[in-house]
Amino acid sequence: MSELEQLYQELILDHYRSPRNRAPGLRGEDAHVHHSNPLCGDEMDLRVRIRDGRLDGVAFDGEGCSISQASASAMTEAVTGRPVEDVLGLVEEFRRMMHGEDPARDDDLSDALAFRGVARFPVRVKCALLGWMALRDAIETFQRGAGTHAVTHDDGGDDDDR
Amino acid sequence: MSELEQLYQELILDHYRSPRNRAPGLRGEDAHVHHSNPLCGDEMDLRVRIRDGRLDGVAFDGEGCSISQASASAMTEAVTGRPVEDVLGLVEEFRRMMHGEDPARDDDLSDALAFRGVARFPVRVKCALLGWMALRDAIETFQRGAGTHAVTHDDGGDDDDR
Amino acid sequence: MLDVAALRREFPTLQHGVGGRRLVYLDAAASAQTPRVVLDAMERYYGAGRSNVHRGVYPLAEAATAGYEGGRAALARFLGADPRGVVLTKNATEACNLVAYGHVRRHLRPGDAILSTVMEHHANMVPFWHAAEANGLELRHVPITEDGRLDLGAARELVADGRVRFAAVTHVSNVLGTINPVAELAALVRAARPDAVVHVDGAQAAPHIPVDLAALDVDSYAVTGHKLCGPTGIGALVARPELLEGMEPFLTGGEMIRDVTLEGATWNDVPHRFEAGTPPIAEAIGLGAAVGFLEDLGMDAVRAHEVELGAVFLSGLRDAPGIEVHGPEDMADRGAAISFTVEGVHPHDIGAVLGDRGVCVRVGHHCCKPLMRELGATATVRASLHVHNDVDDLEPLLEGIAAARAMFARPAVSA
Amino acid sequence: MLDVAALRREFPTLQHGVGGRRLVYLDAAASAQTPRVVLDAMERYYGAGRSNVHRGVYPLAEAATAGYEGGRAALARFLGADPRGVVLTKNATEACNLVAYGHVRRHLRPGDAILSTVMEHHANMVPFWHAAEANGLELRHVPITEDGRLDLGAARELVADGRVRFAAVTHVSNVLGTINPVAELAALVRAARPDAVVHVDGAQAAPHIPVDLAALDVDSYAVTGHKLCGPTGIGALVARPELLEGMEPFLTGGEMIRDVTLEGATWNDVPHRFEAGTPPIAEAIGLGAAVGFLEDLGMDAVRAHEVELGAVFLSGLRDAPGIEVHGPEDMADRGAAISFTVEGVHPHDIGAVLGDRGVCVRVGHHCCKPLMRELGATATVRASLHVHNDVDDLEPLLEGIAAARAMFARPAVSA
Ligand SMILES: Cc1ncc(COP(=O)(O)O)c(C=O)c1O
Ligand SMILES: Cc1ncc(COP(=O)(O)O)c(C=O)c1O
Repeated sequence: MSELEQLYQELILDHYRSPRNRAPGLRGEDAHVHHSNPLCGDEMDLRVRIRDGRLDGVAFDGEGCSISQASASAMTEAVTGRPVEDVLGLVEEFRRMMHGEDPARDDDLSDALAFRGVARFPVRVKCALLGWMALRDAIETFQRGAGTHAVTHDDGGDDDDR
Repeated sequence: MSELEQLYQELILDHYRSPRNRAPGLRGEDAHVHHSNPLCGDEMDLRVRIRDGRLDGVAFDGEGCSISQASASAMTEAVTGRPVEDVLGLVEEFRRMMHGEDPARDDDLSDALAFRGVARFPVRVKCALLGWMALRDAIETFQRGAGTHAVTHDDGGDDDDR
Repeated sequence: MLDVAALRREFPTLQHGVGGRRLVYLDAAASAQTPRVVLDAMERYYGAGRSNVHRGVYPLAEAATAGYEGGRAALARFLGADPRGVVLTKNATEACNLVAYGHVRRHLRPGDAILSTVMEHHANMVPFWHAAEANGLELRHVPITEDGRLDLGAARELVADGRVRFAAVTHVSNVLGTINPVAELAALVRAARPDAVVHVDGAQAAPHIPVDLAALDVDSYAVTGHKLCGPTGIGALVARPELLEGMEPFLTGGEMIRDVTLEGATWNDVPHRFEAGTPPIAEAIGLGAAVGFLEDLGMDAVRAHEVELGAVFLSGLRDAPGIEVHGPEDMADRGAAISFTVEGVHPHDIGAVLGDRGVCVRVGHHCCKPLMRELGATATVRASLHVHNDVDDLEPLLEGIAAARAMFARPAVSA
Repeated sequence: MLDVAALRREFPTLQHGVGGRRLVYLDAAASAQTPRVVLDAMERYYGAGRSNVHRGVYPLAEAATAGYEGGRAALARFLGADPRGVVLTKNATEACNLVAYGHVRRHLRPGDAILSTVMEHHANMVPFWHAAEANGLELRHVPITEDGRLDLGAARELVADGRVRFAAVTHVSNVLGTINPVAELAALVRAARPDAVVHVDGAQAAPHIPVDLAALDVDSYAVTGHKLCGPTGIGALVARPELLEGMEPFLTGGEMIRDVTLEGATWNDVPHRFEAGTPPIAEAIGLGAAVGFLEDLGMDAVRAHEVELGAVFLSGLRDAPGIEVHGPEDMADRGAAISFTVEGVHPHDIGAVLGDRGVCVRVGHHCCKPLMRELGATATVRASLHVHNDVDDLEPLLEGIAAARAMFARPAVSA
């Protein structure tokens, strides 16, 4: 497999072609954020529903390259149903993986583990992170009690890649 | 002779060692200008006395390298007694010579002709021009009737070298 | 016509293949490749006569000064300008900022307006917005027509009230490729307001079309070295010396002052007044060699080559399935940059697949977000041509696009 | 100790004699010579992988980005700083201007004061004066003692009223050679005003003495590539990231924005927010190689070499007739630049005679006019040392000075 083929392996292409939890709305949403990666033109709306401290539902929508779309899709599967603190830990896990570190929670990352190879393509790291950073922001927005519709323009939270 | 020896030929060194018309004042002065070449730290006071349209007397004083001091000295000899318009022409002649052009009035330039070689040392051109540009300024100050003590900070009038 | 096969040998980077394939470099609009002669000129400076400029009295320093000033003179000659109007900067962006800080912020006042266009690169846009915000100026943008040209009728209306005192317009669009009628636009601006200053972003024009500033009759013109086959780290603002005379110094420090006391400073002559600190010496020498290289080819020949090759690329792309090309139809009105989108595939994915095949194109918004919004796209793919490209570069491009389509085509519903 | 004979072979310029004599380069304080390894690193970029940075998705562009960011990381490591605080500029002058525009103009108000010293280079002086004029700030200058050190007692009085909110001080003087106690000065400034920002000009320090910014505890530090054995066209402001976070963008354009609409722009993260336009890519790569070269030698060894050699030069000059050396007595308090004047001979004439003999020194005011006035000189001669100098360089210097004295000695009356 060439490096590129590794990047676009079947699992990723599958999430891209058949995205999970991609929808323009989410019933009973508690927070909604809009993130964009202006350097690439990617845009993402992300909505979360939180019940009893758990991430009960998540939906994303928007435009972007295969990596950003597939990564968001894989993310939704990995995080749904988990306690929010655990979700935030997993976000951090994924972020560190994008910086080339070995992930410790392989099983929990599930399909998201397939994005490991993206770390070798620095300009694509932002794409893979887009959904995850939006998720973290949505949870924090909820935790701050900052209303349900925070809209931010951001390209990766405190992430220092470009 | 090395290039440097040409630059510092006997005639120039003689003007440097025994400057003509170097004095801190000029009896009956009509204009006095102070010029400096801040890039080198050279400073020059130049005084003129003008009678019946002629440059009746000129004196310079100040601090500077051998080239600036000698050039001013040679200048005073070349210009004293000439009609001011003629002096301005000679200033232009000298300025052009510093830009590498062949001078047309060799005889009138007199000892100042010895500075021809300075044109090959771009950073020294400003030094050789200092006295000449001060002279032009002093005459123009007089012509404007702008009082007798104009003081300017300038490093070569409209000259575009540095 | 250019002998492209011979020319390619002048560019060291093009001698390296990518995974056994010929490198197909279609990104000169982002940064041009560097010919050997430019590298040699810089190597000579660093390797045989390195020194600082403008004040040394020893021979190396005099040679460095001559080399640096020679770069300025070469650029002036290349653009038909007065060397006294050439301020060497670090890139075109600094050149635009210099005008924004030195002229716009200094001379424009509330009630005055700035004319710009919706197709400007951020470099020729944000500095003026920032100045407009600081000084309370109004911003007006010339819209574009369907085929990506400036709407001059609209422009005429925008200046009609005589309040536009400054205009910033690009000579050639880095996205659409459009060659703008800057002389005409300048005339139109000045007809409404004779003392208006017209600033042109020539970053994408100077490397590709003959430019004679004396004939264009604009007030200032920004260029950047790395697109002119020169090094990184250098650009220039090429202006009428009188414009510079009236400008406020912007970067201050050594070199740009005439005298300094603890009470204040007096400024040096133009253009040195705007070149604070140790300038990009090797870079000026390299830029001089680069414009010399282009002059030796002849800018008419460069332009003729790109017109011919551009037409081949345009029709090749238009004929391929699923590709939409932006910008003017005809090469007569456009330069060497061709932007397009591919149905159902994000530009990033196109770029990655092409890159893997040794085909280098740029994808994204190309620092033209407002234009992207006009085009209704978040990003485009851009293939751009220069002297080292030939028709053999088209096939790998089209093949790569086809491969990307095959890979990323989504079920029709989500396309 | 350094093996200077071997080291000299690393510098291409030093392989060229001048008129049959060995080149005696005593002007590293103006611009250092460039070792082969730096030229090779830049050549690799231009010749094998040239492309623009930060947005390309093809391999060349990714390599260029990695190279550019690698230069930033190398400089951060060299100075003991956080890479997020490293803004790459075109020279130290731009770095000082960045602080002046981004911080001083933004945050200081009438009633606030700036502390500086009389020994600053114009680069670390004029930008702050210009800002002071714009914002109505008071300027205070720390005087120097007889032997060219900062008068810390006077400094303490100058800050006592708590109005000094910004201080700009050089780490090593480019004229006197003095190494200033910047950590002590910073502490003194902050004792009077805890939120004061302390900016240090490290242009002459970083190439010569070990610098650990974490230990120095200053807010920002300016360096310049061409004095660090690196290329021209690059410098840096190395700051606490939090200082940068609070700073106003200064140059605007591409790369430094996050989003742009026709209504306005939002800025990118630090440090990118301050790097508008195509950055000096080859230059960053070259700078990375240059600091790597110095690290390989070891900055402790570099300093030890210069201390030893400096002592030899100092006593050689002091013992020669008619020479007055400025600055501190002892190498413990001084760096590698030695300024002096020669009785009865103007520095220009000294410089020209030396230059003719292949001895390169700088003459003039060294962009420190206020200091010149303090010293009562219009200009000085400066010999400066670096890793490639050895004791053999002293004799030609002294011989040339003697020759100049013989040539220009005037009759005693006018001397
Ligand atoms: C002490 C000091 N500060 C600042 C500078 C300015 O450096 P640059 O000209 O590279 O901006 C210099 C160099 O001339 C210097 O010696
Ligand atoms: C049209 C246009 N203007 C300005 C620029 C800015 O040039 P630089 O990044 O060299 O400052 C570019 C290049 O990206 C451009 O394409």
